[in-house]
Amino acid sequence: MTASPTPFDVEAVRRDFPILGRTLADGRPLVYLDAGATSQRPQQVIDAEVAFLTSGNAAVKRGAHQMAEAATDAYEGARERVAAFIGARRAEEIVFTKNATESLNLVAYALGNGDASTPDRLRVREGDEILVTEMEHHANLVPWQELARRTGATLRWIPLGDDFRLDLTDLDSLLTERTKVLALSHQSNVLGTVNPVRELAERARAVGALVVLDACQSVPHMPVSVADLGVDLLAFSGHKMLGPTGIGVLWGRYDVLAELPPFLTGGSMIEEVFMDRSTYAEPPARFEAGTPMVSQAVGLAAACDYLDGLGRENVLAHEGALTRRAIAGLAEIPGVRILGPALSDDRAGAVAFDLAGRHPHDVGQVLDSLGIQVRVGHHCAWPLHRRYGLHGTTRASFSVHTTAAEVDALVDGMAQVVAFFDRFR
Amino acid sequence: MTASPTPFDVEAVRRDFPILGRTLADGRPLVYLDAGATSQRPQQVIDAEVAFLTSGNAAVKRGAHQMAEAATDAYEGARERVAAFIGARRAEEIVFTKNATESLNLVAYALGNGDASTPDRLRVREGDEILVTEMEHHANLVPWQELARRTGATLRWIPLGDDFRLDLTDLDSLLTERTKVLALSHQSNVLGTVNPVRELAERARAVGALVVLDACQSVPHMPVSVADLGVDLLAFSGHKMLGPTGIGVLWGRYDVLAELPPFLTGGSMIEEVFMDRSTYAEPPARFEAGTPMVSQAVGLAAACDYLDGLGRENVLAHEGALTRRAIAGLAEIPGVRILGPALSDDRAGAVAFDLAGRHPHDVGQVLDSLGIQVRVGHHCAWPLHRRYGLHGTTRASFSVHTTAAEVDALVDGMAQVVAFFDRFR
Amino acid sequence: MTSASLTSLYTDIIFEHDKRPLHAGLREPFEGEVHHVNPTCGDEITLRLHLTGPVDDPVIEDVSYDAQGCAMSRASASMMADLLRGQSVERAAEISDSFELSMASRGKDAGDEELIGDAVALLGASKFPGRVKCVVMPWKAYRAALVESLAALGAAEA
Amino acid sequence: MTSASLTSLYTDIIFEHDKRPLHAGLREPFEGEVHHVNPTCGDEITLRLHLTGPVDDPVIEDVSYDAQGCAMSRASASMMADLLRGQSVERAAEISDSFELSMASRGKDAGDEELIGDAVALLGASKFPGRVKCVVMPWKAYRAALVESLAALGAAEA
Ligand SMILES: Cc1ncc(COP(=O)(O)O)c(C=O)c1O
Ligand SMILES: Cc1ncc(COP(=O)(O)O)c(C=O)c1O
Repeated sequence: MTASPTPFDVEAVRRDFPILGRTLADGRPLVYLDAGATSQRPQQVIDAEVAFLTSGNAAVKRGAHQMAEAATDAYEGARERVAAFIGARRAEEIVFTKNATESLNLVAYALGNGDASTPDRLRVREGDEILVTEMEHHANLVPWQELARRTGATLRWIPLGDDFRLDLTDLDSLLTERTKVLALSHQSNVLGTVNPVRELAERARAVGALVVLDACQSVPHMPVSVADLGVDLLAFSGHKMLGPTGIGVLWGRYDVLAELPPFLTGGSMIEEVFMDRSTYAEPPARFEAGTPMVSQAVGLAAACDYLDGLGRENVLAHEGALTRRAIAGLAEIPGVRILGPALSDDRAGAVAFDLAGRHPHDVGQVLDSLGIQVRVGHHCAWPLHRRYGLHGTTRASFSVHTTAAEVDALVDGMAQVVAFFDRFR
Repeated sequence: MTASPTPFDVEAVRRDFPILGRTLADGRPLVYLDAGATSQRPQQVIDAEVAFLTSGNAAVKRGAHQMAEAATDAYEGARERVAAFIGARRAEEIVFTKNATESLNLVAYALGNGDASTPDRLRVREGDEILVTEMEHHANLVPWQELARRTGATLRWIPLGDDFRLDLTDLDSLLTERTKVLALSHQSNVLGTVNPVRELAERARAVGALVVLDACQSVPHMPVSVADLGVDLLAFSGHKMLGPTGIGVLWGRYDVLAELPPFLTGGSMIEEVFMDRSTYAEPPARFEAGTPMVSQAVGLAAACDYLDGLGRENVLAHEGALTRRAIAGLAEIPGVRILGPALSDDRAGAVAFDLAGRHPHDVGQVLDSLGIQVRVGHHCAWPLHRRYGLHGTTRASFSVHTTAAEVDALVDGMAQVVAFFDRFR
Repeated sequence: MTSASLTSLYTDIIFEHDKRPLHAGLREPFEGEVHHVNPTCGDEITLRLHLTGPVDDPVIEDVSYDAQGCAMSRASASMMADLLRGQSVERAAEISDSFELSMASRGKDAGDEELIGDAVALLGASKFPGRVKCVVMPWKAYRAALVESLAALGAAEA
Repeated sequence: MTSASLTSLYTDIIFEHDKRPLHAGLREPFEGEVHHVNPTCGDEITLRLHLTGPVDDPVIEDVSYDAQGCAMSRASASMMADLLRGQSVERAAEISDSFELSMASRGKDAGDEELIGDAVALLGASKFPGRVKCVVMPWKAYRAALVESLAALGAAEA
């Protein structure tokens, strides 16, 4: 198989990632195929953060001095940059959190925090239903279980079909007037399946349900515009999109955020504080209690620049080609079963697979000895794996710096895995 | 006034902080007296984070490959470092959060999240009381107001006296068998008052109340050992102790953490996940949902090294001398009234003051034009300011790189402020 | 040795208004009353608006207020009250739009003195993003009070 | 071209136990039963312990289990069951202490073959922090089942 032409110069991209130069045990070059868990940082992102720290660092929003103003400009500038990155209408729709998990918890807690002054659609109570899917990452499942437990609401879910897609057969009985929230992922972090978000959001809107989208695996890898999707809230993480750890994003339609009760409370999110009561600021401040992750926001903005510089369509094309190449190659390995739809338009991203008779830990160990860094286990999607009768899988995931040669190394590595374990048959 | 001898070479320390080389408008050198809001980062902290990002970055805990192992070692190593820094018995008592505000919210939410299986002392319910103080930062007040609102518990507070210390006259009627939680700060971020924590913790223990300490302004500035304090939980932020933004710490006695219900839910904090229910991991994992702030933990560990390298007693001595110098100098300026105890053993840290007839914004603006960066406003302690009949104050706060000359520049600056506004009388 | 930007911020006219604010105090009658705070510094303003004339073209009869804040914000309230009293609501909208736009310009827009008069003196603050909020707070309060007042007027008419 | 550390991890004896685990299956009678999972990979073990003899010096009559996991964890369960069956609880404590200490050594400690027998083969995993948990899980399950069993035995005696 020859390398397919890529829409940008991958070798030039690779030079931007200092970590790719390191070697592993036995002098093996690093083949990093775990971008789905966390991505690496290009020098541009590191530099942006360091430049901020060595010139503009100060507390934001709270000070009136020049340094505080510069830092506030940097932080609010990052907000504008992220808003533009996902096509948000206004910067005030962007809330910075520590990761997507916090973004999703924020929504789940806030929906339980309302009182009589909160609009009914933003208040989950006993008798209400919350609808999720069987493919969710734990981050978009457990917070809803807990909201249901705290409020007495009922959690329901859209099942997965044998075709590794959502089984929408019974959607009409799952998504009803009782449904207050539909929470689902844009793209599965295991199957690679891209869900029909627009269609589902429309169905949800028809019954008055709020739509919360886990976009952790879409925003870093394809063009995503919140204006197009029809959802109400959307969460993703900086560290999966070439940005820093410690920063995540919650986007929300402004009219939703404007009426959503607060979650974390403390400094910078208040309007007036008395000993016995407080009133709260407008969004996004209302949802950003305490000192924010300022340098990380600056780094995230640089990551947006980097990805837009490559072109989001180009990133999708590049990584999509790698996914197809991996699926085609792995299908040739005896005993390998790929968990996810075969090649199709609603499929990209991660390639997770099972090797018959071999535990993923053992598979991953041999790949690791070859320098190939893949993830093994349930990838925080335990119910999904249970659905397909597995405890775990081996997962390869790609980024802008991944080459066709690295995908071939994975396929070749799997042949070696098979040979290695065959010795012990 | 001549500079008092310092216990370490401040000029050498200053060379570690690249930002101190910058100038402000009109070419003024930077006089950064806002460390109480956020501190600056020494090169060592920046370098530690960059080194991690360019060599060891990967997802922690979730992968079995070499990179994931290296990253996990770095992250867990940072946990051990922080544990040692505050004298914790075991690393598992350290929970990483995004900031102290999250740490305090974690406790306040978790105490409302229990069910029948939760021990009564870790469950706040209707009829229970929560005791705070009138000097608290909003981060250690509003979360408790909200917990009271959600649960039906009652919030009470220890008032401030005219001497800028807690007025403990009525403590016996405030701290009773009904008190479930006593939440207070170690050192006020406005008054500089150091509270008698050990004594109060003992009184709280006698009635079975949990003691939560906001140590944001003590841990960065003095030796703090959790073993000595007698509290149950303690919160602080990385960015106030020369470390990165985006990382905070919650320390908890292991037996408390072991029975405390979770707060944020999602990946890495679970034991088993089914569609309709989940079980949760042991501490600290139970309280660290989602991808943690790995590089920031590494940076925080470097900040611990830096502070321990200087010597925490030395830091206290150095900054204490600056506080005394500032108080002595400012007392000479006509119209200046310092908010906080006069010089005494239970007083260090920030120096906040009022200039008669002048709003702190106007004071800060003139100081800013001189390159002196101080904070103005209520410093997230609105009730405290109301107690003393003020809307806000001007606050100078110091760090390891602050010099006596900078304190003198502040005092001189205040003389110029007075002269400036006198022109318009 | 005071910096140029500082003296452009604090001028005699600012202090004149700070010391002797025009139209200060809360008066009756009024149709709308609002209370605004600046959460970062704790500054507060209570502002009342009294309109007269036809509901489709009302005139600002009185702007009365009680303001707590820095010199800039107090001067702003004073100048604004003086500017807007006696104006038609329509003309007041032109004035406040023009003023707020200039304030948002980060020092680039010197302001339309024809329209905003003495309030050009406030524009020195537009170079200091941290201070823009101080200056703008009374104007935001005016806008909010106007919404209330018009609603009250409409209700009375109906 | 397989790496040296890999072949030190996966040896014939590991695969022997993985393929034909000793004493597998859940049997009666038992005093304690526990279910442990490894949250990162989803591996599970159910383990039962049957003790006999005097309450102050019991003997491990049977260790029975059902284990889901990688080759290392399954081999570990098999070797452990074979090692501990028939031992006094006291002797078993020596064995498991010694084994777990060696496993925590990051490859530095070759293990006490006198005490832990074939289980020295598991110590290849001690160089791989990510795999230590796999190997140790059955031993942790044994410890938990022991606590349960001793409590049950004490209760029966009383
Ligand atoms: C005493 C005190 N508590 C809590 C906080 C909140 O810390 P953070 O904003 O880092 O969460 C601060 C700092 O702003 C503080 O000084
Ligand atoms: C689909 C999906 N949702 C949520 C998350 C959680 O993201 P984070 O751990 O950054 O909060 C992840 C990544 O782990 C993910 O892949």
